[in-house]
This record gives sequence, structure tokens and C-alpha cells, in this order.
Amino acid sequence: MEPILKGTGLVKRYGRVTALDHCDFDLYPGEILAVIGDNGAGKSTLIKAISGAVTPDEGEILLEGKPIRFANPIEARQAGIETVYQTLAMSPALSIADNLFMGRELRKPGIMGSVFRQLDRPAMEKFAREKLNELGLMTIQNINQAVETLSGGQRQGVAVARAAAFGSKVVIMDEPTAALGVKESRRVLELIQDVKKRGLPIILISHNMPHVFEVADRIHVHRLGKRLCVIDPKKHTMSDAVAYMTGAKVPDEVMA
Amino acid sequence: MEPILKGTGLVKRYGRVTALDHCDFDLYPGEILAVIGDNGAGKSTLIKAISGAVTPDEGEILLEGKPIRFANPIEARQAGIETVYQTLAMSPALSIADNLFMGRELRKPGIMGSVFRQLDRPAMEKFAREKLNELGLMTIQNINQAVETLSGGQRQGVAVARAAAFGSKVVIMDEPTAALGVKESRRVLELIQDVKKRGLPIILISHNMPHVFEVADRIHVHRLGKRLCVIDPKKHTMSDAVAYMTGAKVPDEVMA
Amino acid sequence: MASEAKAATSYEDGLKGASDKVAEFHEDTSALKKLQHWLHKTPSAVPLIVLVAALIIFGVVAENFFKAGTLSVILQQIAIVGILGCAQTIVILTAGIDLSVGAIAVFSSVLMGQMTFRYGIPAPASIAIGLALGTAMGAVNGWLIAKMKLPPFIVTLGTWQILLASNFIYSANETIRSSDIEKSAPALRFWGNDVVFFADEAVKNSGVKILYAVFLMIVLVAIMAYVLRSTAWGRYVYATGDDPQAAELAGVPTGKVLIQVYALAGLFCAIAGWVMIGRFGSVSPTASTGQLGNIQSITAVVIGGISLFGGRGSIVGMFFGALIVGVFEMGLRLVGTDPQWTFFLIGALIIFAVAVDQWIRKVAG
Amino acid sequence: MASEAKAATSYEDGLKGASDKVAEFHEDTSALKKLQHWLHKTPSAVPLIVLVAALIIFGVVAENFFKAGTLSVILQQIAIVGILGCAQTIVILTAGIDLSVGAIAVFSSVLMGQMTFRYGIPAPASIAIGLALGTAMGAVNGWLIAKMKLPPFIVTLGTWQILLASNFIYSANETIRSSDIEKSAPALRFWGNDVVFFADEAVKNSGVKILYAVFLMIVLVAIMAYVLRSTAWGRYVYATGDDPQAAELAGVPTGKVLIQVYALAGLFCAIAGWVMIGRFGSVSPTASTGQLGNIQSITAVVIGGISLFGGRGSIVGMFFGALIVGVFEMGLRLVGTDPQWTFFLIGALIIFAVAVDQWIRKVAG
Amino acid sequence: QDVSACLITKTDTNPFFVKMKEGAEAKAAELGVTLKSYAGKVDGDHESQVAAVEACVADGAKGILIAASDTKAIVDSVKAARDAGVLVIALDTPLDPIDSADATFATDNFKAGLLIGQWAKASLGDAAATAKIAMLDLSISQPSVDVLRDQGFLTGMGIDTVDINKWGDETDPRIVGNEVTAGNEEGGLKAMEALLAKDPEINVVYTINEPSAAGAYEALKAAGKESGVLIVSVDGGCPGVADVKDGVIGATSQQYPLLMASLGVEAIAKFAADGTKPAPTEGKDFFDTGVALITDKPAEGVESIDTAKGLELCWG
Ligand SMILES: Nc1ncnc2c1ncn2[C@@H]1O[C@H](COP(=O)(O)OP(=O)(O)OP(=O)(O)O)[C@@H](O)[C@H]1O
Ligand SMILES: Nc1ncnc2c1ncn2[C@@H]1O[C@H](COP(=O)(O)OP(=O)(O)OP(=O)(O)O)[C@@H](O)[C@H]1O
Ligand SMILES: [Mg+2]
Ligand SMILES: [Mg+2]
Repeated sequence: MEPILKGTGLVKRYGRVTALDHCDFDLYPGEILAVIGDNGAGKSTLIKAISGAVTPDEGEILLEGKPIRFANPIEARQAGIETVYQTLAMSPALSIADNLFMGRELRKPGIMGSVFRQLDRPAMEKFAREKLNELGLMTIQNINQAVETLSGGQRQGVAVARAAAFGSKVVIMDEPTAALGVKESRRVLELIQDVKKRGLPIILISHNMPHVFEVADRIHVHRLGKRLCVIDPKKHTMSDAVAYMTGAKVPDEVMA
Repeated sequence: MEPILKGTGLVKRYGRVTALDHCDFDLYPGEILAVIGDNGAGKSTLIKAISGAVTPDEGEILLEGKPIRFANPIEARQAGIETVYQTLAMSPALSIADNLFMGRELRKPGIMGSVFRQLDRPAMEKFAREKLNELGLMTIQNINQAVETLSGGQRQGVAVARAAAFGSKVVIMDEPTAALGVKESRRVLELIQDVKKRGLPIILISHNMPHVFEVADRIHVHRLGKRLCVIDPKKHTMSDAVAYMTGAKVPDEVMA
Repeated sequence: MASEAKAATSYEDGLKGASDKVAEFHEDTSALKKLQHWLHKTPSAVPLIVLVAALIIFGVVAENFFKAGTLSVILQQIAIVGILGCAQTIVILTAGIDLSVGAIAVFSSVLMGQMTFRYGIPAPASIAIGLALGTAMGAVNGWLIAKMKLPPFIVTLGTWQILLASNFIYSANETIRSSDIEKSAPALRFWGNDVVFFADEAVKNSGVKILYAVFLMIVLVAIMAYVLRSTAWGRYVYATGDDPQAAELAGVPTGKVLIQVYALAGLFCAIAGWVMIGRFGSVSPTASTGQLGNIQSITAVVIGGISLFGGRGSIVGMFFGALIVGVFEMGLRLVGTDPQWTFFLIGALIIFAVAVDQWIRKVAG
Repeated sequence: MASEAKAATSYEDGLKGASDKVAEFHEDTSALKKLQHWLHKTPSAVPLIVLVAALIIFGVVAENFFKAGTLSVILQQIAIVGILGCAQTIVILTAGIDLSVGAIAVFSSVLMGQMTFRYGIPAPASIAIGLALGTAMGAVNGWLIAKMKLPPFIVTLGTWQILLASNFIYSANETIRSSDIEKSAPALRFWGNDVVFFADEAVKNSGVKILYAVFLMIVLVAIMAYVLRSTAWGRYVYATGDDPQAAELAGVPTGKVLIQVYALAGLFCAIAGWVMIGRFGSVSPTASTGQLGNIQSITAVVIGGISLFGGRGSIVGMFFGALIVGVFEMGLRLVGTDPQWTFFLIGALIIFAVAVDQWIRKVAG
Repeated sequence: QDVSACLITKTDTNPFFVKMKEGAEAKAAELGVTLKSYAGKVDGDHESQVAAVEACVADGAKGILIAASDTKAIVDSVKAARDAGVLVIALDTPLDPIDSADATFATDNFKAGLLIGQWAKASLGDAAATAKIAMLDLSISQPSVDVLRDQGFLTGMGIDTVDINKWGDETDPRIVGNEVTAGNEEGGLKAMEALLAKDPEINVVYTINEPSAAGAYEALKAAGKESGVLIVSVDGGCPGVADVKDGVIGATSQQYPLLMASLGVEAIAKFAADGTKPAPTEGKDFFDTGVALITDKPAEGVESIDTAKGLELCWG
């Protein structure tokens, strides 16, 4: 099978730090690929390079076999790649609904929408409420609340809801459950599996080994700015994975 | 035994949201008290009220039996309460060392320090390096790096190192391991136990049940803005705790 | 292995039967709380209150203040600042600032005038050219800010000087007289026409005159209020000002939005330039709007409760802010305050109005 | 239960033997990379480069430019802006802005003069009073900003108008003449004295004169560079500008720091006011610094590479920024451009200098 | 019955207009007229003046005294005021066209410049042909007073003004350069320093007013050149005349703002009483309050008065 998304020899330097050091990367259709690694290993940089948030200094990215080069995250989104960033990327003063639909607002039907370009707030709010309910973010009282008034976990939930609702080719999530409670994390995992059922491949960065092993089809182990190996969660133990990513053990095979 | 830190009837409203709703709270000397609860239950608000970052609308806080009222976090720090905030509270453009020592800089000995008030950078850097090494944040190359160039996890590590190094009466940590990797999380847990050995009580907010049950002496379950119950991790299962905090079960006893 | 993972999360069984209800916190619904909440939700409410207070005070203190004529004069005096304020508002909502608004306005008016009188282009075409050039000047600001990533304060500080100097050089400091314009290019003076209300046919010069310029200002404020609140583009403006990185990652084309905002601001300034011709009758390159238009419009914006940090506030607030300044200036003039004292008191007003705003928000918070 | 917890994290056994080494990334150590890194690390390097380039260009283009006399005139022309720039720098580092610097300077100089001549207070005491009052004006700004939480732009826009108006009202627009000062209060003119270098005894007026004011400016910049870099207070200034909430949570008394910063800025402005007397000979309430001092000092600060968003930049950069403007103004005059064109070109320079800065940083990034 | 009048000056920071205001206030108090004063905010600001005229009309003033910043641009609002029955008197500067106002009590700024130009030319004698002249003007917006004085001076010096409606377009090699001063000491000093760097041989300095002349003198003194240079200026304020006396300024053209103001107030009082409008000076279309050249070194062929007389007539 051809990878839907493929990176080869990606390099990204920040001043003197080489955050990505000739890193390779593959994502196959319909799979959940987990990316694990130490803090500062370069995982976020990798997915930023894929989603257009940073431009790699070297290397090539192929989407469905065609080379792509995103100048900004909007182009990546238009190509169907939807991302939850570690920093969440939300406008604090705007409402939850506004944030969910940022960049793809719904307009009123008829002349109000086409000529006067009026937003269809009721429709947007209804949709937003549904999506948040799916995630079990029940402590949010008001969909028109400004995002800055949400707790850390609630914000995370909104960001995940946004990516899951709109991704069409690839969904990328950078530590989506980091700030979430037990209940909310479980919902996100269910959501990830839902998304997979819709046929979309997912890249999941997470430090939570049990979750990773529970949902991932393959695990990309990132170390010192590059891919160390790819392992199969059914054939390796969590303990192995931890040992590889921290440098305690060196993997003998290279690909899963 | 008298609680070292005690809160009664704490109320904090944000506009129409009551984030703390007549919440009680106790911390005993030398213990690790975990606070668990759903996203948005009001945990962060609770510890902000204790550490002077927000002023509660109602209620009383007692430190070693004496009522206190902190106007700002500096007063709380001067009283010996050191906090890792969920938002980390670091100045992005300043270096790691500067951030660690923010508000309690070391000055050069002799006239350079007393009259010219020159900072003792070598001493500060040495200390900073030691503290980060204790946490195993080994991927940090340069102690003079600006904090904004650190990965999410690395930043978290610096914040934890700061609180652990300087707390003298109480150390409060709001989800200190949320962004950390397996190795780094483990180090933080060890550090928490070290701090406890030094005789300091710790308040730990975390969504990671295994970690909570591993280190906590008592667990404060927070729900809908108030303390639902306090449970003993040796007598309750994680599953119980999860059930209480999400409202799946109602606890029959009230205190541990 | 996956089975091992299942075991590690077995405690999640406790979730079964977890509550699905929205948390219901106790809500304080006293009238006071409701008022506070409304004030909090309505950023233009505070300037409105200050405005009403100022009207009442001057109505009591200054005779001749509460006359329809006086009030209509106040409106026409703020027409230009109000239109420049529309430009400044959208710029400040993106966390920018435009120091060049006044210079664009004056230069555009000079361009419209010179097109007509120096090159003999028909007035309507000259106006169109002037509007286009004003928009282009704004677009250059926007391009430098969005593409070159230069700070707005610097860019517009530079273009302010550049445009003002160009204006003087190009016009040779020549004022085009009102009588010439009246004769050969009345279109330039369009916004100086007026509608007379309550006129007594028998008495000459009776009734209340409202300039077309005043209606134009109100219409522009209304349109922009709609655009900012109810269209996607309006949301982008707020998002860009709020947190540009987040907005960019969330899919807002912040670069494009910034260029559009500054270009639109340029258009508003050019419109203000056109209005200036109508209001003053003549085209004068030395009009003080070139030097002071930026400070005046910023003052209106901030008294109107719009945050200089971007992303918060409403354009209706700016309108009230401009009115507050207009009422103050007129009121103080009628009371007979010395110009330096007026200057002093407007300074105090700026601080006072913003302090009241802060205070109400804090109490309401 | 705890045992259950242990089981849930058993996979952490994999950590045994985990690497303890600092990650070693491949490092590019070519000369170019090193240069870029240095540029990145040294915020004042870029303005220095622009300055050197400007010097070279004007040295070639304008005769009379590379004469010691011309260069010393440039230094004395920027002395006041340089001192106001020190005030502006610390304020802008806290993410603030001070529009009142020029007004404080002029008002302080008027106060020093009037104390001496209207009330007959001995000049040194008048100077002390003037400095204290200038500091107090700054402290009021700081108090409004730190305690009332008002935006610095608004507060200082207000106090600018208030102080300037007070200055005119208090002084009754009366200039104290140079000859009177020389006669009865030479202390007021202290900074106008000069040191002559390379004088040829035989020739009158030979040699290069450097005003005391120039030395004062350089000393103030040096002191502030030390304070900002090497003391805790300097770190607080940066932290407050960088992220005030984070700084507050991290234990920086941001309120106190802000008040101190604005008060110190007020003191610098008052010093500038004192220097103005020495430099201009007379005490004039209408000095243009009152109106333009803010824009001039902000220009120096931003050309010097200090971020208007706070927390980034160095005061030495501001010094180079002031010099760049001084060199440009003088150079353009010597080349013989008309004042209107000079105004135009300074506008272009502001944008250009900041664009170069951005570009070098981007390449170096 | 209550007569109220308005005085609208160009700025209220320039001592010239401050004194004009004081003169008008004194006269108004004497005649029992209520006087309210307004001013532009910067040089050339006619918009604030328009706003002031509107306020005066709304306030029911009987008469308006206005020193127009832009003599053409103000015309419409003056017309509106006159239509509303208000007497409008132009002070200091005639409006364009001059009959836009009911009357004009003005000084001839061109003549003021002309006098100092003629004086400088005569004082220099043959050296006038090789003079090095520094032109210290007001502002880059070139308000009319700025242009009139500058071009008057050049005309008096016998220099071709090219376009007489604009300064700075002259090509005569004797002009070292034009600089703007904002009409204060600081501006005068900086402008002089710059022009000296350009050409240290400068020996004639034209200044827009006396404060800028004082600043220019400081710069010359610092360069050790104060003795050989002729400084000429316009205004005739008391400190300026004192500077002429001290030899700081060679000659200045004195104008009479207090006279204009008090004449204006009187005219309004008269108009309010019996509706008569003031008449212009014979042979001119305005009432000329006069200009006098003040110097202690009279030059042949140029009429002047000495500083003793000048100090008697000076306005503050
Ligand atoms: N803007 C930047 N400037 C300089 N260095 C940076 C920048 N962003 C990241 N880095 C560096 O690049 C390296 C990789 O960072 P990255 O954020 O990709 O790590 P990560 O694997 O996502 O870590 P975590 O699990 O903690 O999120 C780190 O060493 C970090 O210090
Ligand atoms: N500044 C604020 N303005 C308005 N509402 C707020 C603000 N901060 C918090 N809240 C609200 O208060 C409630 C409690 O928030 P808090 O941050 O204390 O939750 P938490 O228990 O820490 O959640 P998490 O586990 O997600 O961090 C939430 O409903 C949140 O929406
Ligand atoms: Mg990351
Ligand atoms: Mg929290």
C-alpha cells in the first residue's frame, strides 16, 4: 500500500538547534499512527512541518504521492489536513462557536448569506453544541462563552472537536489528552476511533503509553530529531517502547 | 493534627459562572494531597485562590492556623507557598536561568553585589543546571536558552524545578506532568517524593490516576466547584475515585 | 502490547454511569448582577453612559448648549473624525495602529482637487481616482505590515511623514478656493450639502441643518458594525487582533486580512478627504487633520472602549467616543474656556473616560 | 489502591538504563552561521550596521560631512533625543509607551527656570525641584498604569495634553532669555558647557567642541545598559514587558516595577529638560520637543531594534537609532534637500531601517 | 445689554497671538464685552478655526475676530457666520478674497519681510552680492505668514523668488538653505547648526520670528561666529526688541497685535451698539495697523526707528 502522507529527509533548524534531523515519516491510509518520544525530541516540529505551520529547511513531503509544500496552515487545511496543535490555536476573546468555525463559517441561506454575507449563528451554535456533547464536555454552560473563560481541559476539548469535525484526509493531534480528565480523555480516544472508522488516518502524539498502545496501529518512535524505528503495538510491550524512546535499549529491527 | 493550610467556604465567581462554590479544603503537614476532578470542576481556581493569584469572593484561608489574605502571588511566595501554575508563568524571552530565579535573584558577593547590585550569573546558572539535571531534562542544551525556544514539556520541567527548589512551607503543582514524557514524569514523581521527604506538604492536581494513587496520602475529590469528599488511596480503588469525580457514584463517607 | 494497555486503564471502568448533565452552578440573578453582566457584554455601553452624563452636565452649565443648532454643529464637527475613526477602529481591532489616517485623508482630498483643477479631469472621475489612491496608500501600509512583518506603529509613522510631505510637495501648499470648486466641480462638495429640519418657511436660516456628511458617517458606522459582528470577515479581524499566531494556525488568512483592513482603512480615509472638501468648501493641504487626525481618531477609539491590544471592542463605542470628544469641545467652548484649558480638560477626559470604563468592567467582572 | 497504581505504570520499567546524556544535535559552525547567530543574539548589531552604512554613504555623497565639527554637531543634536530615548526605552521594554516624555521635559525645564526667576530660588535648588517634579509626573503616569490598570498609550496621551497645557498656562508662554540665565543662573546652563579637543591654540574657534550634554547622554545610556542587563531590576523590566501575567505569577512585583519605570522615565525627561536649557540657552515653553519629543524618541527606539511589544531589545540599540536619525537629518541637509523632502526621506528611513532589521533577523533566524 | 465676541488666533502658543489675546481681553473688559478665545492647534490649522467659528455662531456671538491660518480655506465658514448676522473681522492676515470679511485689521507680512530684506541689503553694501544667507522658516506646511515674510525678505534683498507663493524653490546661490524652526528657540538653534555645518561662511540669517532668531544666535555663538553675522527677524515683541538692543538681532520688523486686537474689539462693540462697520485705511482695502523696522544701526534708504522707541511700542 502507498502511504497517504510521506516525509523524507526532513530537516528543520532553529538557530543552532536542529529540531528535525533528516527525519523520515510515513502514514498509511486508514491507520492510527502514534508518535512517541522524549520531551524536546522534535515531535511537534515534525507535525508542524507536515501541517504547514513551519517550513522545513530540507526534505520532501508527499500527499497521496504528490509532492506538496504548504506555505501556511490554511493551505494544509484546504488539502484536507486538520491539526490540533499543542498550543491549541484559539482566539481567546472569541466564543467557542466562533473558534470552532474559524475559517469555514456557515452563511445564512438566501440573499442574506450570498449578498450580505451574514453568518448563520444558530446553525453554527447548534453544530458546536453537538460536537462538544460528543466529547462529553458537559461542564461548558454556554456555547457563546469566550474561550479565555474555559479551563485548560475545556479548551483542549474544543480544539479536538474542531479537528475531528472538519478533517477530510488526515487528522493530526499533538497531545490531545494532555490536559484532559479521565472521562474526557476516554471520549477523545473514542472519537479518534470514530474518525478512523470514517476511514481517515490519524497521527497521534501522546506521552500516555496505555492510550497509545490501546488505539495505535503503528508507533513511530522519535528520538533526537529523527525516526528511530516504527514498532507494532501488538508485537512490542509498552516497556520496550519506553526503552527505545529514552535510549535505554536500541531496537534491532527498523520497521514495523 | 492541625492542618497547615485550611480553607473554608471559599467562593469565586467569574461573571455568571461560580467556579468555586463554598469549597472547603485542608492540607496537613508533610502530606501529599492530590486534587482530582473533571475538567472545569474548579481545581485550578481553588489553588489560585490559595496562592494569591485570584482573590476569593467569600471564605477564609488559614495558614498554620492564622488567617491570611494574599493580594498577589508574591505575598504567597514570601509566606513560603510555591506554585506551578497550569499556564506555567514564565517569561518567554528570558533565559531558563533568569526564569528560575525570577524574583529571588542571586547577587555577586562584595561591593559589586551590594552597591552595584550585579547579578551573580555563574552561580545562578550552576544552580539552574543542577536542578534541571535532577529532573532529567537532559535535552536542554543551553541554560541561557530563551524559554520560548523550549518544547512544551521542557517548559513544564523548568516550572516544576523552580517550585521544588524554592518552596519552604507548601508546594502546589497544577498538573505538573501533563506535558511531560514518560521519563520526565517519573522524575517529577520522584521529585515530589523528595520534597515530601524534606517535610514539605504538597498539593498535586493531576488527571493521571495511577500517578495520583501512587504518591498521594489523601485524595481530595472536587466536583462542581466544591469538595465532594476526601478519600484514602489505600482504601479506595482508582475506579472508585473516577466514579466519584465524574458523578457516576456518590460517596457514602465524607472524609478520609 | 494492547492487552497490557487495557489492563493499565482498567480503572476507567469507574466511568460507567458518569453524569452527562451540564454542570449547574448557582446563579446570581439580582438586578444589579444583571446590569453588570450587560455592561460587561456591551462594550459600547460605558461610553454611552459617559456621553449622556457629559450632555447633561453641559446642558446645565452652558447656556445655548441644548439647542438643536448646537447639537447639529457638534455632529458636523465630528463627521470627519468619525469616519477616520471607522478606519482606526478596524485597524486597532487587529492590534495595529494607523498614524497615517489623517495624512491619507488630506492627501486624497488634495489629489481629488488637483485632478480636477490641475489636469481638468471631471470631478466624479477625480473623486474615483482619489478614493482609489487613498485605498492604495492604505494597502501599502497593509503590505508592509503583513508581508514584511513590520510593526504597524513604525510603518504608519513612516508613511504618515511620507504622505504628509508628498502632500505639501505635490500641492505646492496651494489651497483651492471654495468659489472655484462651487463653480466648476460641485461634486467635490457633495457631502457639504445639508438637509434642513423644522425649518420655518418665513424665517431665513431657521431650522436645523444636518450635513450629508453626518448621515454618511452614521451609515458607515452602521455598515461596519454589521460587517464586524455578522460576517466571517469581521470575525477574522477580531481573531487576527486577538492572537495572530493562533488565528493563523486556526485557518484565518491573517496576512490577507491585514492587507484588506489597511486598504479599507485607506478607503475610509479617502472618503473622509472627500467629506473634508464638502465641509470646509476648499481643498487645503495644510488641514490640521493631516497632523492631528491620527491622535483624534485614536482618542475616539479608546474613549469608545476599544482595546489597543486588539480583538476587543465595538465600532459603535468609537462613535460614542467621537461624540464625547465633540460634546466636550463644544461644551467647553460655550462655557468660554481658554483653549489651553480646553486642551487640558480633554487630556483629563481621556484618562477619566478610560478609568471609568475600567472601573465599571472591574465591578462588573 | 496503590498496588493497582503500581501495576498500571509497570511499563515504566523500560526506563531502566535510559540515556542521561544531553542530546547532541548536529551543529553548523560555518562562519556565516556564526555571524547570523551573533546578529540574532545582539539586538543592537543591526542598527550599528545601518549606522555605519549611513555614515559611509553620506561621507561619500556630501562634502563637509566627514569633518569632526559636523560629527560633533550631530552628537549634540541628538543629545536630548538620546536622553528622552533612555526614558522611552525602559517604558517600551515594559510593553508600554510614553507619549508624555517631551511634555515632561519641557515642563520641567520651565519649572526650573520659573523657580529661579519668578520665585528667586537658587538655581541648584530649582534644578532639584524640577527633577523631583519631573519624576513625580512620571510616577503619576506609572500609578495610573499600574494601579488603575489603564493602557499606557491612553494615560500618556492624556498626561501629554495635560502637561503641555499646564506648561503653557503656568509659563504664560513667556521665554526666559538666554542673557538673563547666563547672568544670574549659570547652573541651569551647565550641560551647555563644552570640552574642546584638538584645539590649535593659535586659531580661534578651532578644535572640536563636545558638549557636556553629549557625555551625559553617553553615560546615561551606559548606566542603563548595565542596569538592564546585570541587575535583578533590569530583568524585572524585561519580564514585565514580556508577559506581565506570567511575571506576576512568577513573583515579579509588576505593579511596583511599572511605577518605578515611569518615575525613572520622568526623571530622565526632567534631566533632558535641564539639558535643554544648557543647549538652547533659554527656557522656552514652546520648544518643539514638547510636541515632537515622543515621536522622536519612539523613532530612535524602534530604529534601534527594540520591540514595541515589550521585553526585547537593548538600550544601546536605541542610542544607535538616535544616531541614525541624526546622521540622516544632517546628511540630507548637507546634500541640500528641501525640508519637505527631508521630512519625506526620514519617513522612508524609518520604514527602511526597521525592514532591514527584520530582514537580517529573518535570514539569521 | 450683553455683547459677546470671539477671538480666534492661529495658535495660542506663539507669543504673538498670546499677546494679541491679552490685548483683546483688556479691551473687552474695558468695554464690557464678553470675549471668548479660540485657537488652532498647530501652525496652519484651519479646521479648529472652522470649528471655533461654528461654536461662536451657536453661542450667539455678535462678532468674530479671526487671524486666519489658511486665508482661502476659512472663507466658507466665515460666510456662514456673516449670513447668520455676525460681524467678522480678519486680524493680522487678510482673507482671500479680502472682502470675505467685513473688515480687516492687518499688518502687511510681506512688507515686514521686505523691510528687513532691504535693511540687510543696504547694511551689507557691496557684500550683498556675495552674501551667504540662511533662511529659517516656520514649518513645512508653509502657512501664508511663513511664505509672505520669507518672500518679502528675499524681494527686499533683491533675490528672485521664483514662485512668490512658495518658499524653498529659489535657485540663487547666495541662499545656503531653508530650514524649518516651528518658530521657537529649539528649532532656530537646530536649524542654524545644520546650516552652519553645510556652510560655515553664512553671514546673513533670516528668521521667521524672534524666538527662532534667539536660537540661531545661540548656535552662532557656540560656533564663535556671532559677531560677523546679520540676523534679521519679524515680530517686534519686547524680548525681540531687547535682543536687537543687545545686538543679538540686527533688525526686526515690528508689528502691532495688541492694536489689531483692541481695534477689533472696539469695532465689534460699535457694531453691536449701532450696526456700523469699520472702514478700511484710505487707499487700501484693509485697515493697516502698520509695520516698523527696528534697528540701532539704521541703513541708508530704509526707514527705521531705534530700539528705545521700539521698546515703547513693543507688545509684551
Ligand atoms: N521556536 C523555536 N526556536 C528555537 N528552538 C525551538 C523552537 N521550537 C522548538 N525548539 C527546539 O526544538 C526541539 C524540538 O522541539 P519540539 O517542540 O518539536 O519537541 P517535542 O518533541 O514536541 O517535545 P514535547 O513532547 O515536550 O512537546 C527542542 O529542543 C526545542 O528546544
Ligand atoms: N477568567 C475566567 N473567566 C470566566 N470563567 C472562568 C475563568 N477561569 C475559569 N473559569 C471557569 O471556571 C470554571 C473552573 O475553571 P478551572 O480552571 O478552575 O477548572 P479546572 O478544574 O482547573 O479544570 P482543568 O482540569 O480543565 O484544568 C470553568 O467552568 C471555567 O469555565
Ligand atoms: Mg511537542
Ligand atoms: Mg485547571
